[in-house]
Amino acid sequence: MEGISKDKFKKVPMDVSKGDTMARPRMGYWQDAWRRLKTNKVAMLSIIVLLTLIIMTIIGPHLNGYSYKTVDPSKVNMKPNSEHWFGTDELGRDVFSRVWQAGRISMIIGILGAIIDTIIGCIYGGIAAYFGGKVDNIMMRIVEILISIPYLIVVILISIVTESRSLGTMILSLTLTGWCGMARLVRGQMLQVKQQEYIMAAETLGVSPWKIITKHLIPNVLGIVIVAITFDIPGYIFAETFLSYIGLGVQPPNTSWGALASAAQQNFIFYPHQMFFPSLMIALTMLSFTLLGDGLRDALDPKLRQ
Amino acid sequence: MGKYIVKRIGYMFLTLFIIMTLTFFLMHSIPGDPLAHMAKKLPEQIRLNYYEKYGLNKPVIVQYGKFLKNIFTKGDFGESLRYPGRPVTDTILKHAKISGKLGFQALFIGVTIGIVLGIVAALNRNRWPDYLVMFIAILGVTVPVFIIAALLQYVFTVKLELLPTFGWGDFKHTILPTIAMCFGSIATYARYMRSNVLEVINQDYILTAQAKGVSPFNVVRKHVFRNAILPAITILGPQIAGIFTGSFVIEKIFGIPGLGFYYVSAINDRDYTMIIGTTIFFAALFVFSQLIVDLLYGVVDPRIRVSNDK
Amino acid sequence: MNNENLIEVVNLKKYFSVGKDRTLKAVDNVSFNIKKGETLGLVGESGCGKTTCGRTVLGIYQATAGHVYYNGKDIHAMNREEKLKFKKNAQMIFQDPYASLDPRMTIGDIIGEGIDVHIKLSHKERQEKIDSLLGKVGLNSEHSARFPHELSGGQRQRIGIARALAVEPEFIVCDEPISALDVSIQAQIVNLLIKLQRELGLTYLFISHDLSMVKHISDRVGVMYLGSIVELASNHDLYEKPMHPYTQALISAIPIPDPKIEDNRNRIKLEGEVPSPINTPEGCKFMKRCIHAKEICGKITPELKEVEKNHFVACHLF
Amino acid sequence: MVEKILEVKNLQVSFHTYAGEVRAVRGIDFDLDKGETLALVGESGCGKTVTAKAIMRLLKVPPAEIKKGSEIIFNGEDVLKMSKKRLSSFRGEDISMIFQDPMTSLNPTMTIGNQIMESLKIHKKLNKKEAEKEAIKLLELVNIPNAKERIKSFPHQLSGGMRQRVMIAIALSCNPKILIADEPTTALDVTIQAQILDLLKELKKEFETAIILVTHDLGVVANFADKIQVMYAGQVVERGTRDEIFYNSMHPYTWALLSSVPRLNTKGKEELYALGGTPPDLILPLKGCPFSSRCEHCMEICLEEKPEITKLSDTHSLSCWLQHPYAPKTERPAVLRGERDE
Repeated sequence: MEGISKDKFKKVPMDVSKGDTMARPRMGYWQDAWRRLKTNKVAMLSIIVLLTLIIMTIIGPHLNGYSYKTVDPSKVNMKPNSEHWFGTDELGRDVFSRVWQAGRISMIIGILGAIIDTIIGCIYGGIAAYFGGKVDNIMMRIVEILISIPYLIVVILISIVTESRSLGTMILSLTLTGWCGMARLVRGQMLQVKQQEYIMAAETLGVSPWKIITKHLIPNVLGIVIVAITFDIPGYIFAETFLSYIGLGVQPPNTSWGALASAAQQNFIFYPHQMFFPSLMIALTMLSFTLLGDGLRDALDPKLRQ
Repeated sequence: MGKYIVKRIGYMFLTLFIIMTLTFFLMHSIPGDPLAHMAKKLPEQIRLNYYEKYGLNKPVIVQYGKFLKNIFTKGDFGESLRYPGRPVTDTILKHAKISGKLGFQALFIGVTIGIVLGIVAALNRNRWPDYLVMFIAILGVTVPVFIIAALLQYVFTVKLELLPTFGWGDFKHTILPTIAMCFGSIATYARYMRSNVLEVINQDYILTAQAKGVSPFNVVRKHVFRNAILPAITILGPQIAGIFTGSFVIEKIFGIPGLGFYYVSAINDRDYTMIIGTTIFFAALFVFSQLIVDLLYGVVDPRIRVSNDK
Repeated sequence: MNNENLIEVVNLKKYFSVGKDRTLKAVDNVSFNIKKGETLGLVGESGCGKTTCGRTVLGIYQATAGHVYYNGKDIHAMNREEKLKFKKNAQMIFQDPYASLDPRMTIGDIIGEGIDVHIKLSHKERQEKIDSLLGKVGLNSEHSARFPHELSGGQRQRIGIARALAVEPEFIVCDEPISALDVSIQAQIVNLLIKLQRELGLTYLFISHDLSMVKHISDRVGVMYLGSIVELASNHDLYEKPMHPYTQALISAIPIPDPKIEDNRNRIKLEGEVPSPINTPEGCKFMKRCIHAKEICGKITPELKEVEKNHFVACHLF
Repeated sequence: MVEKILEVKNLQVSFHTYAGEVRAVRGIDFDLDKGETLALVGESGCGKTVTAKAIMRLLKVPPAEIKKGSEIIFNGEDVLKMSKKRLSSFRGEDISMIFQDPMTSLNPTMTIGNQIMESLKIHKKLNKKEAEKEAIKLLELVNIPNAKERIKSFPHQLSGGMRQRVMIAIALSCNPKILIADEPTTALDVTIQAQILDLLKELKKEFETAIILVTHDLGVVANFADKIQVMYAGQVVERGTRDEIFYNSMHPYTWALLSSVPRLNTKGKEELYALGGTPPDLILPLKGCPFSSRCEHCMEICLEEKPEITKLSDTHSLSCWLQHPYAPKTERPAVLRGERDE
């Protein structure tokens, strides 16, 4: 203690503003979420797998020179080989090309379905939340009733009624009540955001309702909606698979992963590869979307933000 | 509480009525001859007789009235269009028993195992049991049920030759379908319970319990478990729905003469009366179980119980 | 300070319906006025309706009955244009520094939002104005590109103040602006509010449950209990000679950071807890906990009356 | 003769987070005598609650880590080395704790009676009937009306003040030697706060329980604590008896805490004494005195070296370079001096 020089006991002028300077680099909400997501290895791997799958569904059917619908009776039920990478089916069609062609349909159904249900759900839920009171009450009662009808039964009924097995009617039947969940979610989230003090602050400032919706409500609901979309896409792919299995899916020559897998299921014991590849793709897609959704939820969760 | 129940039951009937009406009109809006799919080719005269018998030549609205009257007075959904003389109601009741047995077995096992796995995972967070459970859970929600069923058949009947592939009879026949069906419930419940337990474990009252000197085992048993499991009742509804739809596929794969099996056949055969009847039956069962689940939750959770009293 | 009333609140009521036949009388027949440049404090325990009162005064909630006059104009009967002007003149600072800033907006945009509505500025002028506001509340221009989650509670509360100041208001409702903050940060914010009032001639309605802070910042103080003002007096009178039994109990319950005073203090103990504000019966709302309760207290609701000069009490004892 | 029942020696606690190691408690020592009340005072993040939880061994390990070299000795027994079984009897029987938020610290799906009876059954080995009788007695002790009916209530049916009374009943059910109260009145209204403090004082006399009161509010401490320990950034900056801290404190942070609270006897609208800046980020290594960045008496040495402990009396000590003989003479702020004369 004696060794300390007396000079050290000079007063240092206090710089209060120093405490208020920012040490960390600046980072926006989405930037921050993206940084978080990037550190999540599982989610990043899921993104890579999904991108690969999507690219393959675009270029895959043309890669090995065999069309997905060319029937070749001389090459029935072949095992995977250098010619037919994934083998052939009971009509001698190339499974590799078929898998990617089918993936195209499955992906389109998944993504389009999710987009449609998001649009309807957001508008419906948004209107209910914005107007509140009686309007909200009636709109939500309707949703409650729709939601209490078993989803797949609705899909089955619509599929039977429309008779056509085109992509359009498939998506129609899948989204007919599929948007209800999204509407509920959006409404709940909107109501929660609406009660936040920053909305009240904006109202006190005289900000117009339209601006409050576009600048506060929508950006704050967006994160949750994005997460919901990533869970919805595999939901639709799953539902389509199911429909294909009970014979209400897309009709030949068109095909989907569900249709491929259910067709192969009859002869699974003898030709497991025919079922293996479409099943693998279904599982990979579902898995990636689910894990990506989990990752996104964690990345966007404001509770974890520091 | 009483008022609440009455209100809920009112909504249940409203929903059912809407479903009946919708199903009826949807089925009757399909163009073409409803008898076209009959098992045997019909001579013209007999066809007309059938039209007369089923009332198919009357205006739709009259048919609707008769349809409602028969349901409400006799619980009668009419006769199968494909197999004349076979009443739809009888078919449903006969085959629903089989589906019900299988479904409840699967639901019970699935929920139990799912809950146990979820708790095990949460208590071993970020250690191998957690990763294992989450792996199973992810597989359960990402692999379609018919693929699981096919795999099970392949392993247990083709390779190991332990169990029958097909048919319905003794307990042995129920093993594989039950496993295949409960996979989804296991997965959903494991995930759900895991996050619930993790949430409850971080609550202040767990600290209180620990501060009281409650042993770690009893903290889990008496404090964590009850609080984490109560909300799990709410997701029983969708699980029950999942069991129905699962039965459509499972019963077909394993050749089980349950309601799902007949429903899918009816769809493929365009047996409209059968479709209408079964759809309404499924919907009713679903709506009813949803109601039971909601009421049950109200009974077991003291917080909700009281807010309903007021 | 001149004697002109900026805010006049007359028999204001705000009821919420909470289910069949159940009304929550959050604000029940409240009257007061605030002079230009003055700070009126509003204290009370949780659930006494002070926050609802503040919000109804600003027109955020529609009043169930009664009037709020701003510069002589009833704010609930204003046309669109007047209403917008009122929103420029009357602002609010919120309790929760976390919930009151939009997490998706930069600090600059949060502060600039009001400027965009009321004051048309070029992009450059706007940024300059934001920077100068940040300076005024003790932050710097570096903060304007930041997001709320990057700031501490005290800093966020400063942003909330800057946002309110951006539209150059005359009147600010401060709704528990310090209760979520640490002691040393509370002092910073209170000092800032006092400084701004001096510089800009602001009028405050300061709502808080912290009696010592309210005393520190206010000129006059109103005490609320279950939706009604039970006592309203100058800062000094209220704390030196509280008249209403509730006020007396409340003041004697404040812990004082001085052992000698604390040791020799005679506390007026208040038994029981604040009853539910739903479907309150006729009569004095404090009766059940009051040691002086008489028969009349259960029958007639006492009116707020001037017992001494500028000292108003709602109690049958006076 | 004073009996020492708790000794904390060089307690260091860290949390391992994704951003790095947060050193929440950085080596603190203190003793607690039988029947005495010790207050840990400081702002959020100063490590007071972590210290309290560490004594109860309630910190979750990981992310928390109690560093090697830390010792917590209860009646000659090291708490950090207790077996699981001993720990169960230690908690509840020897020491117990009440928490800040009475709304969340009771199990929502269990009746309050059962929650009180739980610890009676564990520690006193009472059967159900005896436990119930005892629980009713305890509820009466903490002034809950209709105790017989109330034991069947669920927590959400009670108000905040009532719940905190129930928490106190649970904590005192087995007559522990030490009660840790972590901000027991912060979530409550003033009038209820006064009721709870009075209750705690009464019970303390009756049971001769030593209390560790964790709080940020010096007003609460003034007529409650025997000794006070002021914490900042995981360290104890000043400690002393109640009067020493209130009337003779020498650390600038204690001054700031004392003078930033407005007094009822001030004229009003004067500027309050306010600290600038915010507490340091505990993830960073702290060089010198942790308070230096906000201290208006900061000297060069404060930025470089950690101040040593200066003893002013048997009970009063502090860590501040202003106590060094070379340091310029610094007076206590006028606001604080004024009060002493009164």
